Amino acid sequence: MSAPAVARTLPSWARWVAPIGTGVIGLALWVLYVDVLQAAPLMLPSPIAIGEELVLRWDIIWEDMLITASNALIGLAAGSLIAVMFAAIAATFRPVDGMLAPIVAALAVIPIVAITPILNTMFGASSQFGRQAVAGLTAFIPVFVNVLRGLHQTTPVHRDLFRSIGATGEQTFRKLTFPTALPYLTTGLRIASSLAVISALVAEYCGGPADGIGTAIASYAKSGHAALAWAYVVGGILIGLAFFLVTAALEWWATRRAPA
Amino acid sequence: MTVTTPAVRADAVGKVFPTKTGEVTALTDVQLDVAPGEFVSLIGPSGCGKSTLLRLIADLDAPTSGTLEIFGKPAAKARHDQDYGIAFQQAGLLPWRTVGENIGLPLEIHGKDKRQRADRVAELAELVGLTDFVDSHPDQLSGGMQQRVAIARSLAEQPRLLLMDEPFGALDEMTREYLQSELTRIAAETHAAVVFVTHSIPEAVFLSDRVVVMSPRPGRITEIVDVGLPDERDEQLREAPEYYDGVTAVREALHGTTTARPNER
Amino acid sequence: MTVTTPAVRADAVGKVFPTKTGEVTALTDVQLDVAPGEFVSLIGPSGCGKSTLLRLIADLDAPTSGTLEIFGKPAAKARHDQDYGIAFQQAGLLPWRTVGENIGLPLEIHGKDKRQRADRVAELAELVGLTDFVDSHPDQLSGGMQQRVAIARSLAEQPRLLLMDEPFGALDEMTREYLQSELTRIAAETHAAVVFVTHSIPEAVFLSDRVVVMSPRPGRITEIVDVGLPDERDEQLREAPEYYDGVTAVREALHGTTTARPNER
Amino acid sequence: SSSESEEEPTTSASGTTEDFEPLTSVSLQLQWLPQAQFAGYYVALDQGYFEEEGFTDVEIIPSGGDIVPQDALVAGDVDFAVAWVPKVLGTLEATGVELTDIAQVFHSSGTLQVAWADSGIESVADFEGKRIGSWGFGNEWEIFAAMAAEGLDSTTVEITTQDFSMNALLDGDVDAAQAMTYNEWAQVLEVVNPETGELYQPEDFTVISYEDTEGAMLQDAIWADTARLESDPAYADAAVRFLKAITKGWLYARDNPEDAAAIVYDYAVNAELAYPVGPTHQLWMMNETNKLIWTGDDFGVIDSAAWDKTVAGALSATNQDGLNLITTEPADSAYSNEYIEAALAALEEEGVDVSGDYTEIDVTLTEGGQ
Amino acid sequence: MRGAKGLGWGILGVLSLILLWEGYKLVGPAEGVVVGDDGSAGSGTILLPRTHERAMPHVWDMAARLFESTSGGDSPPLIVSVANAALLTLGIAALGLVIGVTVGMALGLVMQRWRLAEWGLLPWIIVSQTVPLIAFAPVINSIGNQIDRGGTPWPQWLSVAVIASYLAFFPVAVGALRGLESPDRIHLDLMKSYAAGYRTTLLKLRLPASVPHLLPALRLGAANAVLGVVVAEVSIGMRGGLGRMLIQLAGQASGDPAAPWGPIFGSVVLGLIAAGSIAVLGVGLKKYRRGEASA
Ligand SMILES: Nc1ncnc2c1ncn2[C@@H]1O[C@H](COP(=O)(O)OP(=O)(O)OP(=O)(O)O)[C@@H](O)[C@H]1O
Ligand SMILES: Nc1ncnc2c1ncn2[C@@H]1O[C@H](COP(=O)(O)OP(=O)(O)OP(=O)(O)O)[C@@H](O)[C@H]1O
Ligand SMILES: [Mg+2]
Ligand SMILES: [Mg+2]
Repeated sequence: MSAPAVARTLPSWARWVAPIGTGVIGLALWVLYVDVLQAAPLMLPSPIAIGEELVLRWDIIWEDMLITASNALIGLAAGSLIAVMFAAIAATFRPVDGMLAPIVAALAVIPIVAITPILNTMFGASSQFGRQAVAGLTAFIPVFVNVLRGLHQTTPVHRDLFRSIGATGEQTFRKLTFPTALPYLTTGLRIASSLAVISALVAEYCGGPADGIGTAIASYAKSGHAALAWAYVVGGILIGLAFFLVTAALEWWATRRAPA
Repeated sequence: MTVTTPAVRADAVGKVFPTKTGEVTALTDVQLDVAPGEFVSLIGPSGCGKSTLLRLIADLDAPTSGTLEIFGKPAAKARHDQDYGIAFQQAGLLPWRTVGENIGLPLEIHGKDKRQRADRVAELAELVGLTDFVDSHPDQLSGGMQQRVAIARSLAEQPRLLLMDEPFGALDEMTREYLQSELTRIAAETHAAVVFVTHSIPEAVFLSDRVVVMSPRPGRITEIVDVGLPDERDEQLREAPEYYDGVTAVREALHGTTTARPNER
Repeated sequence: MTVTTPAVRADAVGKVFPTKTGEVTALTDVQLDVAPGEFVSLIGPSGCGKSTLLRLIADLDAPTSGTLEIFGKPAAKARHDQDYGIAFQQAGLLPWRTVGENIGLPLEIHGKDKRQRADRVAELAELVGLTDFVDSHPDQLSGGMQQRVAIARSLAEQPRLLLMDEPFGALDEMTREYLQSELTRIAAETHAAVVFVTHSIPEAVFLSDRVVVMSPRPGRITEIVDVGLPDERDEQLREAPEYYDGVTAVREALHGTTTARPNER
Repeated sequence: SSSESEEEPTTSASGTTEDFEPLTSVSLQLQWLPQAQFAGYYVALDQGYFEEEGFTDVEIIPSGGDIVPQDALVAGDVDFAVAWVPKVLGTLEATGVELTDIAQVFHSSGTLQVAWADSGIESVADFEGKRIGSWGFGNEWEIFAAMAAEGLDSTTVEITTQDFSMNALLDGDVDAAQAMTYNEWAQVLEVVNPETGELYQPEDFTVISYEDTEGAMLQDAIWADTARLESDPAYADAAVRFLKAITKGWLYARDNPEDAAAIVYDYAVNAELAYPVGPTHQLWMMNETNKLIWTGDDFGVIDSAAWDKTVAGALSATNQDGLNLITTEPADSAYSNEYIEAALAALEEEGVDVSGDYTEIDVTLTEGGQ
Repeated sequence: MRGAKGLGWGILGVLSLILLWEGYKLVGPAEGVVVGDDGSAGSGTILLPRTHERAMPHVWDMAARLFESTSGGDSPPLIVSVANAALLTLGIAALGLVIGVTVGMALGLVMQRWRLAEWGLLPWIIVSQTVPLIAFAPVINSIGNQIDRGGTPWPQWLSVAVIASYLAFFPVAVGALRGLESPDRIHLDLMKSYAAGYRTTLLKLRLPASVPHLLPALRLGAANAVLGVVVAEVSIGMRGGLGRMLIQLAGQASGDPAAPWGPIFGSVVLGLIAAGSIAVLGVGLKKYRRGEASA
């Protein structure tokens, strides 16, 4: 029970120092495990070595980051757009909701490694399309689920109000239903953003043009360049974080005025 | 319009809700006329159909029997013509809109141009005493202020009929008394007829020309109390004997008809 | 314990909340004694510190100045000794527990054995008239019934002091009047002292021996009205002149001190 | 052919008692899932050749997606590993570990680049500006080495990472796809040509074999831990016995390709719960694998010229990131014929005929390889 | 009644999807619809997918393929191999989920108990999910082998379960934190007024109140565990599970395009079973979800 009481006495700088402290401790343990004890397998290099590679090879890592990030972004945008459309249809026509339910549930559990080759065959192995499609597909799920929920969140009093002032269906959607669903959309986007990056990256690993973070990670991990491979992993994390932070900011902006 | 056309005329109105466990008769045989400019309160225990009746008048639901006329027209037409304004227990403001934008919502929906809208919003904000807050968001307002925004919104189209479903139910007593005075002032200024749902006997008496007392199972009107207080309603009145008489009259009408067993309260 | 030890003694109690935008003085210099078995209401406009004072008494918060004694002990000790029972505006029932399990929660936490617990729960359910509902879940109950469960729960440990923060605030007026009568009966039966927060003047008058009137900015006691009604409080009383006198006295005490500007309501 | 070496290894072959306890349990890490490419090892297991060499417990560990045989060997997870020479050279330089190629199972490269017959791609020189398929992960070095030998810039080709199927070629997503003679090439020929309704025919494609280019590199080899070979006589002894057993296995596979293919297939399906492409495909693979092993040289003996060619290719090749596979010559310890020669000598002593050639068989592919 | 109706619509949905697939296959061009193709390989953007057999096998071919032998010879029918592999994968996923839930709950409890822990850990927990599984699956496998060599038996499936738990723990940790913090102030005040300690409050209030948050988290965690096991199996090539079967059959996708769909269906069914089993758990915990309807 003392938790909230303690929280109040914590200085505000602890907010920033705590995660940094955790990071420093984590890095120290890592260095201890790899460099001092030398107990780690070769595949797990020291963070120092990773940092060196990151600096040394930043230009090629950056190039691949751009490719993976753009694939993830295109997938995220397209997947979200389609998800919003489907959610709007499902919210309007109940049966469609029921019809989509099993398909969405199944999509949510399809392994990326399984569908990427199929998408590559369907859409061409030499285009980035397969990756974008995979990113889109993974982004679709959380956006669809959240927007659909959001579209059902209008309160009876608001619905009554719009009816009482004789608003048309289109006006009700634009001025009530959509703004109500907006915070849900941004929550969905936030969840989808990290997933899109991860899945674009994993898709690269399953074929397609020989570029992007995922391809590089696998290539270098398999040729003994563990530190370089992990430098690429850091690149992937940076993309994921960038996506997360942008969408989290968006979510914060949208939920600011949301009803409690 | 002739003076004799009532603002609301309910003739043998009934409402039955089909539910999973059978039919619920929410209202039977409701007979009620509200004159233009008249202030009528609906009072009665929970579930007696007050809200249902109000929603029928507002054409938010359709009656299953009987007829309803608003200024001589069918309820649906009255709704489309914006003959009434409505306010609910929850203020029901859109949180992403400012106070001004909330007040102006009906005008916006009906395509009033920006200039006209701004003028009217300023006027309404003034009326409810929120001029300084037009650019605030609802979450920055107290409950009483939010409810005043909702009332301003319901007045936006200058309706001749105001429908209010426990608009002060969620407020504390002191704010409530204050808003009651405001409402009588506004109703007088706008010459609108008001149908006002409440749980509070003092509130009903303080505000109304007539108090409609209802009883549940099935919901029906059991008595209509003519309050007979002067048109001017001020704070003095709350301590006046006529007022206490009105309260006693409504209490008795109500208790005579209250059949709810304690366990179901 | 001697008869002279008050149930609650607040001596120069003050409470300041540190907030992001500076300090908020919620209470200053509160001086209050509540005698055992006495029924005291706290009334005042929103934000005047009623809840804060109650929470200090319950040791849910600590005062920043002054001293508080409950039956002669520090508030924290009284809390650990379970000297008081508490009820809030929301019933605050645990939705996954049945009515019986909710009533028995404090007993369960204090390790009373199952048998004893069952007996006491049955007794309490009887007291609040919910014997038929002990196995129901809260969501199957009306708001008034839920609030009665909460009251039963606050009585579980036979406290000599009952703390209630607007327990009937969310209920409709008729249920409210009914529960007020119930509460006076229960308070009389259990001989508990009651500190009762309310917004409603009639409620405060109907229930209390003394009404403590508070005013905000900073929260302080401005007047204590001795109601002086007979111990027996029944429905008749609500129409009695002494009752109206009490209401008028409290209203005047309140309005004389209300400094809130309309815009902030 | 016969053994040219007269020198006895420092540690003797099995049978002699030395001052160490002979290893009876060893493990071998493969570089992919069980299939006829690895027939010799499974045959040795099936025919009891390992037992004959004193091993009571031999584990053959298939690899999946990310398990790198040389890494498993370095980590000590296994005693021996099958891996391609250039990939191991890359790892050796990048990590600074030491491994030794103790037997070169494949004497020639089985890598092809397959293009449509009408594509105009006839040689590596035609790659420039084209989209070239490769599995990546180390399989691309022959392409880059061959291009480097032609003076071509590796950044002028666009590489598409092929997945496990040959659809990228069939759908025209790449101009030329990588294929192993023994596996993917057959997969292409197991597909029905929608125009004819029959399987695709070799004439439908142009095939560039890296064996014919300067990019050819040594492939499947048996690798051992260098330091352990030097310090642990039991391990060195086991290496020789292990090589004896697998030599016998591969000899069996050479002489009985049908049986050997069936043995691997059975083992894969029943013991490994792996589902390789069907029996006819395995037979094709057995046939092609035998061709890569039995080129007329002694089994397993590393040809220094081929080794040097591989090293030269590895030194010259740069990938699309502009990085080199290796920048310096590998250590001398990176290969040694000592063990395989000892094994062959011991086998001859025991009367096993390690000479002889492989006679190709005719394999008719079926749809889907089943 | 409503369940049956929902099922009906669901079946209709799946049928429409099949119809869409076959319908498009019927009318769509074999090479798809490509724009911006300059004649060279792999150029242009495909707007509509290819419809030939290798890209979009007939649904009935996929179904029929399930009953043919997995890889010719005397190998069992595909459906049997898939079922066997799915069982193994499911078992490992269950273990992965257990590990994930244990770790996730522990983190949730710690973060709820100490605000400083929440500040220190939560950002890293979020960052952890941006690290791709394929990057560290081999590391885990390798550490597992190290432990195994060190004398403590560490079978490969344990590594797979640990890798899967990495995906499973995340929603649980976040859901537990949110759930444990979900009780209303009024309930916390009530417990304080009873002078209840941390343990009592946890058992009587926080844990029961967290159920509505935990169930969706568990459902996500279960689905993630299955996905994680499949990826881990692919990555470290563990024998017997769906993951390796997926890559193995993908290897014959050119000549036998319907084959890879077997394990794909298998893993989808598995994911649904995993998520569905949480729904069953939810029924068992129904009384803790009474608040949900109103929310
Ligand atoms: N949509 C509905 N479906 C089914 N029954 C309904 C519906 N709306 C109202 N009812 C029922 O009709 C009856 C009257 O309800 P109504 O809301 O009008 O009562 P009320 O007088 O406004 O009560 P309260 O004072 O609690 O607001 C109740 O028994 C209620 O359960
Ligand atoms: N935890 C807190 N932190 C900061 N300020 C607080 C806190 N609790 C209360 N206050 C402030 O203290 C003052 C008194 O609050 P309190 O809740 O006691 O008023 P109240 O009389 O109970 O009002 P109401 O009738 O609305 O319940 C208010 O100005 C409030 O904003
Ligand atoms: Mg109502
Ligand atoms: Mg309060």
